[in-house]
Amino acid sequence: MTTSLTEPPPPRVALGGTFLRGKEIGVVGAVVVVFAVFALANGNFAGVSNLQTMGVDLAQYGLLALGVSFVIITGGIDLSVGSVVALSGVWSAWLNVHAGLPDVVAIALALVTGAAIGVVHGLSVTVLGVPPFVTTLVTLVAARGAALALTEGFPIDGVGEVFTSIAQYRIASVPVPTLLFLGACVLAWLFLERTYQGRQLYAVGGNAEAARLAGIRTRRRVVLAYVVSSTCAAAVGVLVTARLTVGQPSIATGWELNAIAAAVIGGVGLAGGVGRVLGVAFGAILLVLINNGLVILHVSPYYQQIVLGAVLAVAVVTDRLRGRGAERDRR
Amino acid sequence: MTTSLTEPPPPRVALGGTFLRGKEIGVVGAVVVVFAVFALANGNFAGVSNLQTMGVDLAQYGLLALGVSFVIITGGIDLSVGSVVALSGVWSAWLNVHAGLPDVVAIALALVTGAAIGVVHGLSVTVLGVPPFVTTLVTLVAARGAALALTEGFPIDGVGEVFTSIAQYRIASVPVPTLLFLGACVLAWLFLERTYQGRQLYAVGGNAEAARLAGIRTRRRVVLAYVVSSTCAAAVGVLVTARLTVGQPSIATGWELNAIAAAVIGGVGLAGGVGRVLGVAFGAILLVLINNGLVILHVSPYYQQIVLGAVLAVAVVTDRLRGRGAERDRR
Amino acid sequence: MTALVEATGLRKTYGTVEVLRVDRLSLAAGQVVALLGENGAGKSTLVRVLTGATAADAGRVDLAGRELRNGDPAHAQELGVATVSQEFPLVGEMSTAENLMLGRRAGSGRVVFDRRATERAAAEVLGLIGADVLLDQPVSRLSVAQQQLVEIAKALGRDPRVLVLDEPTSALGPVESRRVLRVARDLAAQGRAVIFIGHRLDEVREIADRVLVMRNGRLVADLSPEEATTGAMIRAMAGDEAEVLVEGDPPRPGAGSVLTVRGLEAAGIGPLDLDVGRGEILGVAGLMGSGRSRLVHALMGAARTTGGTMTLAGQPYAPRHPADAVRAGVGLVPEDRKRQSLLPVAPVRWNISLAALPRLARRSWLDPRAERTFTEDVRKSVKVRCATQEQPIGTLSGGNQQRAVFGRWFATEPRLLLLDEPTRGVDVGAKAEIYHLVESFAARGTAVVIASSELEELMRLAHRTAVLARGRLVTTIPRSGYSKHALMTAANSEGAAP
Amino acid sequence: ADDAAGGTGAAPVDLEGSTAFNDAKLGELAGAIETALKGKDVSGVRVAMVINSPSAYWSEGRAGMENAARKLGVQANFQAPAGGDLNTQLSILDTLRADKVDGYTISAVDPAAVRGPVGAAQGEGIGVVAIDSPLSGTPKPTVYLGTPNTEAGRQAGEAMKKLLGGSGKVAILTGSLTAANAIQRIAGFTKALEGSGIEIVDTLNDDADPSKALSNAQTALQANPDLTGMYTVWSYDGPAAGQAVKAAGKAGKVKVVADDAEPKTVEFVRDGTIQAMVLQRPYQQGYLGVYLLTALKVLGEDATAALLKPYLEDQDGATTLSSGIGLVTAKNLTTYLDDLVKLGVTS
Ligand SMILES: Nc1ncnc2c1ncn2[C@@H]1O[C@H](COP(=O)(O)OP(=O)(O)OP(=O)(O)O)[C@@H](O)[C@H]1O
Ligand SMILES: Nc1ncnc2c1ncn2[C@@H]1O[C@H](COP(=O)(O)OP(=O)(O)OP(=O)(O)O)[C@@H](O)[C@H]1O
Ligand SMILES: [Mg+2]
Ligand SMILES: [Mg+2]
Repeated sequence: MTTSLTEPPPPRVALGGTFLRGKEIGVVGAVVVVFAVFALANGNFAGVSNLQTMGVDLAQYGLLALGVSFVIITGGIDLSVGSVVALSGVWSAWLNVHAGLPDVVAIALALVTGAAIGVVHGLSVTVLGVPPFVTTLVTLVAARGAALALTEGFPIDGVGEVFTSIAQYRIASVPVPTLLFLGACVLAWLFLERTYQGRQLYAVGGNAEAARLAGIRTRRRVVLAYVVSSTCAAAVGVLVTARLTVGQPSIATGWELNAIAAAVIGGVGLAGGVGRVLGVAFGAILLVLINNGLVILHVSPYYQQIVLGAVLAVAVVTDRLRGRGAERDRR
Repeated sequence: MTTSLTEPPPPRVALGGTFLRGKEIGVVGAVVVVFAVFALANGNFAGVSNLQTMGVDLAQYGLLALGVSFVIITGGIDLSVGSVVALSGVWSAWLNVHAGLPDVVAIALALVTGAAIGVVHGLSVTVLGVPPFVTTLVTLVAARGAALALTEGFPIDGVGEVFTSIAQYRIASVPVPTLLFLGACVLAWLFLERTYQGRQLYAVGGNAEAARLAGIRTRRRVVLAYVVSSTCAAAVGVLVTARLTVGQPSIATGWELNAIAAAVIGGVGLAGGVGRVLGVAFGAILLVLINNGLVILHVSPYYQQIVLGAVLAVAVVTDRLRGRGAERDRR
Repeated sequence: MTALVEATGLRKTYGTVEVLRVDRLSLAAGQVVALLGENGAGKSTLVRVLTGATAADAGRVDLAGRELRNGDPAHAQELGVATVSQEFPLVGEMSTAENLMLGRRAGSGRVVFDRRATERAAAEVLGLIGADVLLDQPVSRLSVAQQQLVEIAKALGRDPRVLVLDEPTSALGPVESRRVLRVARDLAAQGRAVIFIGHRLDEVREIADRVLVMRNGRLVADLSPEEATTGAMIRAMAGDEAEVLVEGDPPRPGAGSVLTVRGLEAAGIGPLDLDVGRGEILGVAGLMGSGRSRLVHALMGAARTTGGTMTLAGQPYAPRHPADAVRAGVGLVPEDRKRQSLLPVAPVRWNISLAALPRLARRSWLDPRAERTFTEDVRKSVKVRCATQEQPIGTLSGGNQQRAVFGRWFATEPRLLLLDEPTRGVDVGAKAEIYHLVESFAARGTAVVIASSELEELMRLAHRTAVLARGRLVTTIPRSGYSKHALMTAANSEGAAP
Repeated sequence: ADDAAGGTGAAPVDLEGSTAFNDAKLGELAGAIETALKGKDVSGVRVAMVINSPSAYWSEGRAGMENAARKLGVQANFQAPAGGDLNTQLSILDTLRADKVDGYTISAVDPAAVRGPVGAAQGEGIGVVAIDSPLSGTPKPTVYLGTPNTEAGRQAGEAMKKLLGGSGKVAILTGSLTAANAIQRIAGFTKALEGSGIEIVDTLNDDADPSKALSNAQTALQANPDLTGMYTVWSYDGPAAGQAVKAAGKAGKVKVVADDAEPKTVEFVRDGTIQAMVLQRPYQQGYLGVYLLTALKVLGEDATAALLKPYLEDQDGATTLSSGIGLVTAKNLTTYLDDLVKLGVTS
C-alpha cells in the first residue's frame, strides 16, 4: 500500500515565527506611543537628565522584572522580590556600617544572601513541593520582617564610597545602574535563547513532566530560576541603598506586583513556558514611562493612579484586540 | 453477541473521601495548635472580648478570601480585591454623606458597584481574553485611584446609623460581621457543593475546554466567579467603613495577598479546579489568629513579621511533610 | 541472545493498591516483545518503572548490564532507553523542532544552543518515520495524530538500544501505523530491544516475537508467536472465564431521520451534506487532517459554522455553543482525552456526572446521594475500574479514563451521539463492550456519528461510512461496499473539485 | 561653575531656630507626678504605646517609653501596625482592650476611625492618651500629648516664606495623601503660604516608599526647572529631597524644609543642603505618656486632671499638653543633638 501519507499541512500559516513575537510588538508599540505623547506634552520629559532619572528607575524595576520572569517561565511565581530588595538593601548597609566590612565585601555578601534565599525557595518548591506562591509569600513576610528587625525601623546611615559611586557614576552620561540593567538583559537573552539550559527552562515551564522524561534535570532548572530571581532582587536592594545612601527597611513595598506586571505585560505567560527578554524589558520601560510622565505632566496626585490604570487598560485591551485577529477561532 | 467482561475488582481502598479533604486537615490542625499555644501563653487570648475582636477581623479577611476562592477555583486570580474594598468603603460613605442617600441605599449601591466591577473583570477575561492577572491588576491600580480621587485624601466622616450598628451590634455576643461571614460561608458551601452550577465552576477551573465540550457555559461561570469576588470585596468595604465610621481611601492596602494566601493555605489550588469552603475559612482563621496572637503576646512590632513568617513556614512545611506520604512519586 | 533488560522483584503500590508485582523479567536484544493486558493491568506502570519514569517501591532494573537508578529517567536515557509514552508528553508552547530534540544537544556546542543544527537534526528525525510536520510551529497547534508522530520521532531520534512503545499507534490511521510498525521491526533487526504495548491484536500478531500478558499487575502469560492466537491472547488477558467477541453486525437502523445537514461550512470543511437516521450508525473516515474532528465539532456547536442549515429530529438545529447541543440531546466524545475530556484532578464521580448534572439536579440542587448512586450505575454499566468514585480520574489507566468519558455521555441519553476516535487506548474487551454499548444505544433509536482512524472499527460498527478528503465529502460507502481498499482509495482521492 | 557655588551655600542668617520645645515644663510635670505616686504600688501597672507606623521617627519615642517604664517600674509594651495599616491599628486597640491593659497612648492613623475602639476601651476603664495627633469625639475627652500637626506645618510654611523671600515655586514630598498627620501638616503649610507669592506646584506621594520618594524628588526637579523650594513631610522624604537637590547641583538654590530629624537629614542640614528641620519631641510623647497613664490608673482621673491643669493649653479644640515644636537650622543643630544625648536617646 503506497499512499501519500498525511494531507499537506494547512498552507495559510505564516504565523509561526511571528506568532510569539507578536506579543512583544504590542508593548513596544505602547512604549513608543506613550513616549511620544509625553515628550510632546512636556519638553523636559525627553531631556537628558529626566532620561537619566528614568534610567535609574528602570534599572530597579527592570532588573526585578527580569529576575521574576525566570521564575514565571518555569511556571512558578516569586512574590518575595520586594521584600528581598528591602532585606538586601538593609543587610548590605548593616554589613558595611555596623559590621565594618569593606564595601565590596558587603555588597558581595548581600548578593550571596540573595542567592541563598533563592536556593531555599527552589528547594522548597522542588523537594518539599510547597507551591511557589506559598513559599515566596512566606519570604515576602519574613524578609520584610528581617529588614525591619535588623534596623528596628531606623535607617542605617554611612555606607561607603562604592555604594555612592554606583549610584552617581555615569558612563557616556548613562547611569551605571542602567548599564547594569542593559548588561543583565543581554546576559539573560543569551542564556534564555542561546543556551541549552535556557531552552530547558522553557521546557520545564511548558511541561515539567515532559522535560523530566526527556532527561532534563527539572529541579536544578527550577532552583536556578529562583536563584536568579532572588539574586536580581538582592542586586536591586544594593542599587536602592546606593541611591538612597542609607539602608531603609521600608523600601520596595509592593514592588513584586510591579515586577510581575512588567513581565506579564511584556508577554510572559503566568502558566509558564512563554516569554522573552525583549518583552520584559519593554514592559518595565512602559511602567517607568507612565509613572514618571504622570509626575512630570503635573497630574494631580489624587488622580495619578486612575490615569495609570486607564493607560494600562488601554494598552492591554488594544494589544488584545490586535492579537485576537491573529488567533481567532481557538474557542 | 456474548460479551461477559470481568467486573472490576471490589474497591479495596478508602483513598477517595479523604484524598482531597486531607488538604484541609492540615489547616484545621494548624488552627487548633496555634490557638492552644496562644491561649496557654496568655489567658486573655481566648477571652470573649478578644474572640470578638478576632471575629470582626475574620469577617473581613475571610469574606475576601471566600470571594477570591471562587475566582481561583475557575483558574483565575483576583488582585483587585484590596482596592475594591477601599473604593466601596469610600463610595458607600460618599453616597451616604455627600449624596445624602439613605444608609441602606448607599450600601446597596456600593454592593451593586462591586458586582459591576466583577462583570467587567469577567467580560475582560472571557470575551477579550485579557489574562486575569492583568485585568485585575489594572483595577488594583484604578480602583485605589478612584477611592483617592473621590476623597481627595480626606476621610469622609459622618456615615449613618446603619453603618455603625453593623459594626457594633452583637447577636448572642457574636458581632454582626462575623455572623455575616458565617452566613456567607454556608451559602458558598451550598453553592459550591450542592448545586450543579457550583460543580460546573470547578469543572471550568479543572479543564476549561473539557467543560465547554461537556456543554457548560464556561464564560458565564467565570463571570459569576468574578462577580462573587468583587461583591464580597465591596461588602468588606462597607464593613470596614462601618467599623471605622469614616470612609478612608487608604484601607485594605495589600489585602489581596492576605486573601489569596488564606485561600491557598486553605487548600485552594492556584491552577484551578480544587478547593473547599472549609479550608478557606480555616486559612483565614489561621492568619487572623497569628496576627492577633503576635499583638497579645507583646511581640515587638519590629519582630512580628519575622515571627508571622516563621509560623507560616512551620505550618506549611509540616503540612507538606504530612501530605507527602499520601501522594509521593508524582514527580 | 543477550538480555538487554533485566528486572527482578518489581513492586509498586498506589495508596493500598498493588498495581505491579513482577518477580522476573528478561528481554533479549533483537526482539519485539509485545505487552498485553486489559486497561489498568499495569502495562504502563511496568514500562514506566523500566524506564525510570516512575520510582518502584522495590526491585531492581538492569539495562544493558548496568543498574538503573530508581526513578531517574535521565539515567535510563544514558543507558540507551527511549520511550514513546501513552500520553505523549510534549511541551505545547515549544516548536516541533525543539520538542523533537528535547533534552538533547544538536551541533557541536555543549552550552550554546544551535537553532539551525537543532532544526536540521529534527527534520532528520522526522524523516525516520516519514512524517510531514511543520518544524517551527508550537506543538500545541498540531492534531493529536501529528503529536503522536512527533512523540515517536522524538524517541527514535535518540537511537535507542531499548525502545518502549506504549500504544504508539492509538491515534494514527492505518498507513501511519504500518510505517511505525515497520520502523520497530527494523530496529529489532538491528539488535535492539523493542517493547510494544497495544490493544490492536492484529498489530501485535504482525510485529511480536514474544507476547507477554499482564493481569492485575502480574505477568500471567509468556507466549511465542505461534501460541499467540487471538483467542489465546484474549483468554490470557481477561482470565479463563472471558469470551470476547468483537465480530458481529450492528442492529438494523430504525425509520425516520434524526440529523440532516445541508451545505454545512466551517473553517476548513464543507460545504457538505449528511443524513443520519434513527438508530443509524454513520462512520466518518478520512486521512489525518481531513477534517473529521472539525466536522463533529461543528455538529456539536464547538466550532463556528459559516454556512449551511441543520435539523435535529425535525427541529431546526443551529448550536452556537456545546450547551445548546447538549440541551438538544447531542453528546460528543472528543478525540483528545487529556485536553478535551478530563478534569484530571477531579474525582471519577465528577467526571462521569459532568454532562448529566443539570438533569440530575432538581432546580439546581444536587443531592449527593442521588449523584453517587447515579454515578455508580453508570460506572458499572461502562465498567470503569477504579478503587472508589472519589479517586482523581488522573490516576486511572488510560482505558479506564476513556470508559468514564463514555459513561459521561451515555448518562445523558443523547438523541445524537458524536464519537471521535472513541476506542483510542481501550482494551479489546472494553472495546467490545463499547461497541455493544453503542449498538444498544442505536437500538434504542439514538443516531451515532463515529469518526475513526481504525477502518476495522468503522467496518464493524457503521451502517454507512462517509469518507472525507480535504474537508469535503468524497463519497458515502454503504456496508455492502466495505473493504479496506475501497475506503483507503476514497480517502486518498483529491476531494470534490471546489 | 554653578555647582561649586551652590555646594557651599550656607544656611540663611535670617532664620531663627529654636530647640527649647516644652521640655522644661514637661520635666516639671513629670516630677509632680512622681511625687504624687510616691509610696504607691505601681508594679502591677501594664500600659502600651501604639504608634501609627513602625518608622525611624518613633525610635526616639520608644526610648522615652522605655526610660519612663524603667524609672517608674511599670510594664510598657510598644505596638505598631505593619505598614501603617489603619484597620490593623483598630485590631491592635481592640486586642489591647481584650488583654486588659491599664492604659495606652495612641498615635492614630486616622483619629476619626479609632473613636470606636477608644470609646470601648474608655468604657472599660482603660486610660487613653492621644499622642502625635489629637482625638476628638471620644466618649471621654482625651488629653493630647504632642504638637498640633497643623501648627508644625504652619511653622514649616513660615520658615519657607522667609527662606524664599516671599516668592517662588515649591514642591511637597509626602508618604501619604490620607494619613492625618500628613494632611494636617500640608494644610498648615499651605495656609502659611497663602497670600504670599509662593506657589505649590506639585504634591508628590510615595506611598511610604523611600526609594519612590527619591525618584519623585528627582522628577520634580526635572518637571520644574525653576523650582525654588521643597517641603518634606515624612521622615525619609527629607533625605530624599536633600539628595536629589544635591545631585542636581542645586544645593542652596532650592531651599528645603524638612519635618523630622533622620540622621541623613541632620547631615544635610550640617552641609547646607537642607535649610531647616521642623521637629517634634517624640521622646516626650513616649516618656510622659507612660507617666500620664500610670497616674490615671493609680491616682485616678480627677487627681491626674488636677495635676495636669496648670500645664494644659487649648488648641484645635483639644486639651493639649504640648510637647513643643523645634526649628533646627545649621546654627542650633549642636544644641539640639546635645539635648537628645542628655535625654538618653541612644542611636
Ligand atoms: N499516579 C497514580 N496514582 C494512583 N494510581 C495509579 C497511578 N497511576 C496508575 N495508577 C493505577 O495503576 C493501575 C495500572 O495502571 P497502568 O496505567 O499501568 O495501566 P495500563 O495497563 O497501562 O492500562 P491502559 O491499557 O488503560 O493504559 C491502574 O489501576 C491505575 O489506576
Ligand atoms: N481551530 C483550529 N485552528 C487551526 N488549525 C486547526 C484547528 N482545528 C484543527 N486544525 C488543524 O486542521 C487539521 C484538520 O483537523 P481535524 O482535527 O479536523 O482533522 P482529522 O481528520 O480529525 O484528523 P486527525 O487525525 O488529525 O484528528 C489538523 O491538522 C488540525 O491541526
Ligand atoms: Mg497504559
Ligand atoms: Mg481527528
